[in-house]
Amino acid sequence: MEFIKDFINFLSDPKILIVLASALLFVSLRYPHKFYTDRAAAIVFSGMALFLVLSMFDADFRLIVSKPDNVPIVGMLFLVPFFTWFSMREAVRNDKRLADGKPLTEQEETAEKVLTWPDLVYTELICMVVLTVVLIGWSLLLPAPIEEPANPSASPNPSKAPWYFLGLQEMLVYFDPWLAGVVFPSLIIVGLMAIPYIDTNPKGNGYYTLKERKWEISVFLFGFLVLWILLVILGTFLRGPNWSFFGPYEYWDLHKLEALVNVNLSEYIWVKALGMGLPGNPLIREIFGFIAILAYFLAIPAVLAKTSFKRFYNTLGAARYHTMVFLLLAMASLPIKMVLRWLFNLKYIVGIPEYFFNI
Amino acid sequence: MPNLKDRLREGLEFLSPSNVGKYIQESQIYRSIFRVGVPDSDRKRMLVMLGSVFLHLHPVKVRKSGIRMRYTWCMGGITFFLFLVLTFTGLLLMFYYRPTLEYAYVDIIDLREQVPLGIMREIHRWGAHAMVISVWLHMYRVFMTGSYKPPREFNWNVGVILLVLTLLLSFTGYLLPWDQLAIWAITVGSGMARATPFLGHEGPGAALLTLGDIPLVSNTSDARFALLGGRFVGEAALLRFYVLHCVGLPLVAGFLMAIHFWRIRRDGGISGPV
Amino acid sequence: MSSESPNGGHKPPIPTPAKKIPALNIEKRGDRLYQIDHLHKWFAISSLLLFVFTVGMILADYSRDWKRYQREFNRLSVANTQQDMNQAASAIDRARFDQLQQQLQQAQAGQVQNEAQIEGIQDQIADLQADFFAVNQNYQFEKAIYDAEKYEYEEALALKASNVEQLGTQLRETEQGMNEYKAEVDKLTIEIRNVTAELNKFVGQRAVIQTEVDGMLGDYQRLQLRMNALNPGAVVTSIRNAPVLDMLAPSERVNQILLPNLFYEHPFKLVPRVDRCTTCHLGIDQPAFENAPQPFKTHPQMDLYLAASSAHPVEQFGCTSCHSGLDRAVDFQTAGHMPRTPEQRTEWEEKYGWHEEHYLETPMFAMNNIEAGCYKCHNASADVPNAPSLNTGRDLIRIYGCFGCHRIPGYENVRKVGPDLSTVSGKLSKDWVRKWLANPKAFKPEARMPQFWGNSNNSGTENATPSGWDKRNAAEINAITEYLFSKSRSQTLPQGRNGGSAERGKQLVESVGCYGCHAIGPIQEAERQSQTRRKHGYNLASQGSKVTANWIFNWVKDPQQVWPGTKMPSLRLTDAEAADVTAYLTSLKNTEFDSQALPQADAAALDEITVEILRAGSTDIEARQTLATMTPEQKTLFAGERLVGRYGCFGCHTIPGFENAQPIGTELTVAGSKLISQFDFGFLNIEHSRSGWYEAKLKDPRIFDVGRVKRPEELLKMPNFRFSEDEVNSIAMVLTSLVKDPVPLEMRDRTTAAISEGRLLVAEKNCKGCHLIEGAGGDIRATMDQAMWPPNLATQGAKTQPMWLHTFVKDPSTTRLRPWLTTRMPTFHFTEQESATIGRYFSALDNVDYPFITTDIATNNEKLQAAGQLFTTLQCAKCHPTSTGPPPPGVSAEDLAPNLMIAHERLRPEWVLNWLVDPQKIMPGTRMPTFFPDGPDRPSPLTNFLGANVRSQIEAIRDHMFITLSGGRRRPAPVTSTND
Amino acid sequence: MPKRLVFVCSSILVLALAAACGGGGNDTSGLPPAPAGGAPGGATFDMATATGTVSGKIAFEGTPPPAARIQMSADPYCAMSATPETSVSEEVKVSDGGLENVIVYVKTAPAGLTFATPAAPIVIDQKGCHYSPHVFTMMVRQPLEVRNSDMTLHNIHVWAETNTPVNIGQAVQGMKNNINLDKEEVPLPIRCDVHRWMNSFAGVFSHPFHTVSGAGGAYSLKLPPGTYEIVAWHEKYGMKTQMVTVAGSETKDLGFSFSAAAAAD
Repeated sequence: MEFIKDFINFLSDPKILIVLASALLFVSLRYPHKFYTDRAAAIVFSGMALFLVLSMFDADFRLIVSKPDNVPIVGMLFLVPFFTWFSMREAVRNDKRLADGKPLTEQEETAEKVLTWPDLVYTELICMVVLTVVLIGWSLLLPAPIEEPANPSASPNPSKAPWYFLGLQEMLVYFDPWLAGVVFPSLIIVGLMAIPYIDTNPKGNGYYTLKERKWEISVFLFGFLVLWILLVILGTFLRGPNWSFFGPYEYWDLHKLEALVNVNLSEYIWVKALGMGLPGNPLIREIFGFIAILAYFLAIPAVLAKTSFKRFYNTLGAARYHTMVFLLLAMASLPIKMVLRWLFNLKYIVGIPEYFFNI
Repeated sequence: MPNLKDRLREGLEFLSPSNVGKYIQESQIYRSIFRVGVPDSDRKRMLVMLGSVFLHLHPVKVRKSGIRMRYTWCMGGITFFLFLVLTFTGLLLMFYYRPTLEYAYVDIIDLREQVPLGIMREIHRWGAHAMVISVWLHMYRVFMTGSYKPPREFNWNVGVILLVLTLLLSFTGYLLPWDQLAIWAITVGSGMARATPFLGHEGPGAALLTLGDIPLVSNTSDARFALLGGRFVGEAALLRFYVLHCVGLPLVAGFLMAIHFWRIRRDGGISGPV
Repeated sequence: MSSESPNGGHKPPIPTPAKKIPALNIEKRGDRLYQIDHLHKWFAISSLLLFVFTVGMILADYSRDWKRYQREFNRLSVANTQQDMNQAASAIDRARFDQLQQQLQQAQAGQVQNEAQIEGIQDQIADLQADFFAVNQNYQFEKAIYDAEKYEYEEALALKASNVEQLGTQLRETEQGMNEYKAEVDKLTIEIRNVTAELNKFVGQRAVIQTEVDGMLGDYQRLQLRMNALNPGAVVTSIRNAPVLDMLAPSERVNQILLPNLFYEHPFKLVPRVDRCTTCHLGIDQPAFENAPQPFKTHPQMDLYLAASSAHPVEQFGCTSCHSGLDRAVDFQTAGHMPRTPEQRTEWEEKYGWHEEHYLETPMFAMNNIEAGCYKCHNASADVPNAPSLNTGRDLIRIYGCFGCHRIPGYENVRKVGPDLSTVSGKLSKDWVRKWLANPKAFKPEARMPQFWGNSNNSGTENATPSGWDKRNAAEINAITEYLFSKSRSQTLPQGRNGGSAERGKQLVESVGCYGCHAIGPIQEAERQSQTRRKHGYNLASQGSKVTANWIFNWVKDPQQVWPGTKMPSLRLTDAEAADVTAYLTSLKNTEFDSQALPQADAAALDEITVEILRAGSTDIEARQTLATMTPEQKTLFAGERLVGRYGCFGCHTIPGFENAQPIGTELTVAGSKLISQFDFGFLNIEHSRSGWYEAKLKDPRIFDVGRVKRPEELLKMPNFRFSEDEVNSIAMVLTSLVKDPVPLEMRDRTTAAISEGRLLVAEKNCKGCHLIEGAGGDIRATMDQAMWPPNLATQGAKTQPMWLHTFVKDPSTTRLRPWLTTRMPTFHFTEQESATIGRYFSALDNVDYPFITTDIATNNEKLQAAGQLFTTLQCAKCHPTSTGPPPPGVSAEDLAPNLMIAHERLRPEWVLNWLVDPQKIMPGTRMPTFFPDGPDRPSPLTNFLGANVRSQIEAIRDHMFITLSGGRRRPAPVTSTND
Repeated sequence: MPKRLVFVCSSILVLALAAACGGGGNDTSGLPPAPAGGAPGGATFDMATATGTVSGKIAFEGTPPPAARIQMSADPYCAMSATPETSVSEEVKVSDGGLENVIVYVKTAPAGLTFATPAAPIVIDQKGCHYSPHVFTMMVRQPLEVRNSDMTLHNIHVWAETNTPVNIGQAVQGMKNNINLDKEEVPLPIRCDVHRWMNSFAGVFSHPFHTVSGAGGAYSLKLPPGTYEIVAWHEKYGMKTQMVTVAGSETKDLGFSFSAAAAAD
């Protein structure tokens, strides 16, 4: 029993969890017909349910999971994979139909029109009644949390943002607040709003498909599932006091200390590589950082335009292409920074704390 | 003079259910309210849809594929319904909750302890969590079905703004119980505003915005201060969040929802293969 | 349902149009999304579910625990009322009742006979009343006009208007008219009165009987009304309390008390308190429920708490101001009840599913800890009334000197509790000090010195350093001892007389008054009046193996010489007496302790300690270098000084070099309000509450180091006092009582300054060790014969003259009250201010005037003459000597009473009168008899004096004492003013 | 018109019905029921029914300590008026092997019985600076009269714990005082603070089953049938208890023994 718990604790370390999840996602997108079948779903969901029930016997796990505010997130842990599986299964079926030239499931009924009254209105009514029942049942079972009166001088450890912002709070581990708290969230919103304008692929409008929109779906799924939902779940269940990592079965002990000694890029190069002291002027000191960032945001789009994204460049045109690549690079910067942190304990690529400008 | 017995029979017969039903339905009051009456014909089924201010949200006839649960997951409907539930329960809670430091916490305790139907608070809170999840799933479905593609791009953007508004609604609501969970969640959340580039006093570029050597952006005049109405989460923040949560954000969200529903109809109803 | 489309290829096929089916049977039509009955089924199911859940929600909201308790209480009070009704019914005298019934019938029968006359009279009355009404109305009109004109007239008069006379005559006319009507009205009222009187003759008789019957049934009917209110019938109650209807007039409702000026201290905000405890504790303020089951039991000591006339009326104080807990809660669990004992805890867990209320910062005080609630209002005076263990706790803190290291409210300027070590070399030997520091309790079990070494975190193998704990502790003890001796000033004491007899010394110690503050060895349970008063001074067991005889002699002779500022008063011992006492004390040896092996100091351990200290201030390398240059003495002294600083010895002892060092303990000013989330309970499973933590800490202060890897200098430093179980509870209670709840001034305990200052001084000087003050104290009484008891100071203020009390207290040897007594009032070297405080305290207790009083006595010769004879017949001289010489032959000292010669300058005249009437009332158990057992109003047994009038006889005796005995002065000298 | 009429009147009927049943509840006036419950309290105990007797001898082993002479020099009158038996301490009086002045009593009287308080007063006389009788027993609320037949000052100091302490001075010869003791208390020491050697002991009981051992340590108690715990108390040698059951009119012999060695604890 102990061995399994330790193994799961080991597995749920952010380094492994995120890499595994991304790999799993891309492999499943590569072979969707294998992953998104009814049988796979039955196995996965019964496995998750079993895992949850068995873990409930562990006191520490129960303590965190049964906290009233965390119950909806456990619900989301089941809902989001279910709907991912469901939409993918529909996409796989539609792709097979397209391949065989058969009409799409949606097409069969798209021509027929039905009267809104009674059909749509009646189903909506039933849906509303069912939802009210669920809400009342849920409220009867779980009392809403009310802790000690607010005390600005006694900060609990850990102090967590509301659960839907825990993704951003998790990003704080790797980026400075101005990036993780302001720039990235606005990029997420801008990125979402830009999707319709940079996705010129006419196909896939109004029906589930994967083959016809492979690129957009995989980018969106990576962004939404791994970088948002997974980080929310990670932030809720696996982050304890001092925002240090705690496995699902570990007791949240205030005194747990993790060896967190991170080094800036400038220190790596000047001190470790060149053996010199750090220069005084911040601009000179961070010159390598600046070069890296500029190269990342300017050189890569140009190179890609010539090489693998050549098709995009031609279809999208310069403006759409550059916004798309910029947004893509911004999204990719999180996993890249994570990897740099895990491998090289890299703290800042550009580190000018005097002006709060750290990347 | 008709004798008593048949007058009684006449009265009883008058009281028979169908008769009463007909009697009511023919009354002027009833007809003034329900113009169309019981929709037992296609024509009436269409008229009832057009006639009702709520139902005319939907078109009179709708594509079968568009309303398949398999296709839409009904997420949009659920979100809107949850929004209505939250408005209703929120209104009830406003009867008992006073957003001042003195009473906020103890009013929430009162809701738990002795206010009749104090369970409204639970429904409000779990409804809010459910709404956030359903909004994400709705976006997820719309993306997976590619329903953002033209002609629905603008509607997708309105949706994104509505998503952000939902998160803000939940964020402002989170502070109101004024317990440790609330104040520290908001402190962490609003801590990010401190680091806004140029507008946050700990953000990059804030030092540049100075009038001579007077810093325009300081900890008493930056984005966080604007958000909280003070340097830390205090009574001003509670009041400000209360007003945003009860009036500001719901109005804007309602307004955008109207646009959102309208554009669904205008951009060709529920998306489907062309 | 979907039709296949024939053409393959990429373009989606166009489906065939729907078949035309008549509109009527909508169910059968093709163009439907779902089958309608399919939808009906699901709609039915979900609606049913919704109905069930909604009803469930309403019922869940409706069925609350406190309603069950209110129904239970209703049953109880119905049973009580029924019992009272039966009692009232049986109390009614059956025979008298039946007799009255008959009389009632007769009167009724009589009334029927002369029915006609009664009717006539009644008509007459009706007519008269009609006339009266008419006339009265005219009179009222006339009066109204008169008032109006009067106003105008006065107005005109004031403004000297022209039409004054005219208005005057007008006024007089209307007045005249008004009076006429008034006369008529009066006439009619008289007439009506006569006629009704006549009517009464017939009816009255019946009314009288009826009133008597009602009088008899009065109680019974009152109870019957109460019964109807309580139990209006099941139907009515169920309707009143039905789920929705209960918003109108429910009989089951939340009771709450809005407290006008008591608040909760939420961070940065005072939140008004609304106590809802009486929702379940319904019988709390009704005396009828003394032995009802909880939660309905009446509050104990209703005269002190809750009642409107008590010191804590419930509408002013509510419940949570003393009991703490969540005021607005109406549920057993959320209110934060705390179990009193582990058994109660398990019982609650089964019965109520109780668990620690996690997020409640102010849980209720467990009942055995309830006195902690008193302190926040009663923090002005030394002892809180009705809170014995809280007071013991505060005394324990004064005795053990916790305020030496921790800042505790109420002990701001109390002298250090340990002896002054600046002259230790003259008093103790190094070996003794080493053994004493290692384990003080080995020397004498009642030692107050706590245990610094050999505790749970610096003994055995845990966190052990290379040289091991034993050697290390020995090295530390040796270093500290050496340091103390090196800094100690040499003190040459005069050579005392020796050769005293231990036997006489023992008698002296037992009789002169040492046992008021000291004890030798353990105090027997029977002898114990309180846990603390005979621990005020150090325990003198095995004193002989501690200090030299010469030191004891000088100390006992005059403590101030040896240690200026000591609390120990001087007992004015003569040299012989001092020698005897010294002989006795030196005979008390602890041979086993003397023969104990000396802890061996080890050079390696000393080096280790010194390096650790040096390392703190500089790098390891430099530390080693400086160590190498130091000689062993330098190392010892250096380590000794730093260790004294680390362990905070200066908290209790005055140590040269640490005169103004800051106390090292954590501040405890608001220990009772420290957030529970800020306590580190470590890995111990103790009750997660403040008292749980404090009790664990007091039992073994180093317990929280268990299981932690720490360097020696990081270890917890609080020494172990080896408190007993109830000492731990009392002190922990004091800590939980230090809350920061705001209490406005008018709610605080309002004892006058004089009394609270007096109580503080009495507590500090331990007067209650010997004397009985305010009904408490007199611990020394258990150790001596009843005759030798120090006096009971009840009514001391009303008894003694301020001037005498002031001089006596400053220097007791001046007055020869009972010279033959061996027990002596010691000289406390009171300052002017302190003795004035004592005088003010006692007179404030009896609220007599202070300091100026009159002692003139108006008397006449005849009384004085009778007094002489009275004095001899009552043979007062037999017990009260009137000369200052030794006791007359054959009479042993115990039989004698205070000397009356000095009564005139010592006693207040009025007090003597009350005293002579009934001494037992003032001092129960005194040996002074009363000569007037029948009290002052009845004739005196001594019939042939002053007409057997008790008062004048007593006054005569008093005059005799005050005037004749005091040297024949007619009127005592006018009062000399004391310079208070 | 008629149809509507029928409808209206039927609904009124229903409402009236509902209101009617709502009322009820018992009326307030009327005669109180006859009181239930038996006679007030138990009847007073009649001594005649105490047919059983328990009697015996308080034996005394060992040689009794010599009766110490009382040193009365402090008060010339006492020294002058002392008689041979008053000037000797009566603490231990042994006559032919039996210990006198031992209070023998029943620890708890049978439940439910109330006893009449005897009217005859108990008289303690202070004659020759000596209390007589030295040891006596009495009932609760029985009048206790103390007389001072000496020409000197005596004071009666009743050292009571459960009763209220009494301390009356009798300066003039012939003074009489009544003391009221209303609670059960054994032993009740009475002393004179002026003359230390004068003391006497009383036994105050709420039942009549008590006596003091007379010459030769003999005593006898008249008891109603039942089992009792008999206690024998002596001022110096302490307390001894034994159980005894007495049937109808039987005389039971119950001996106690005190030894000189065992000093009173």
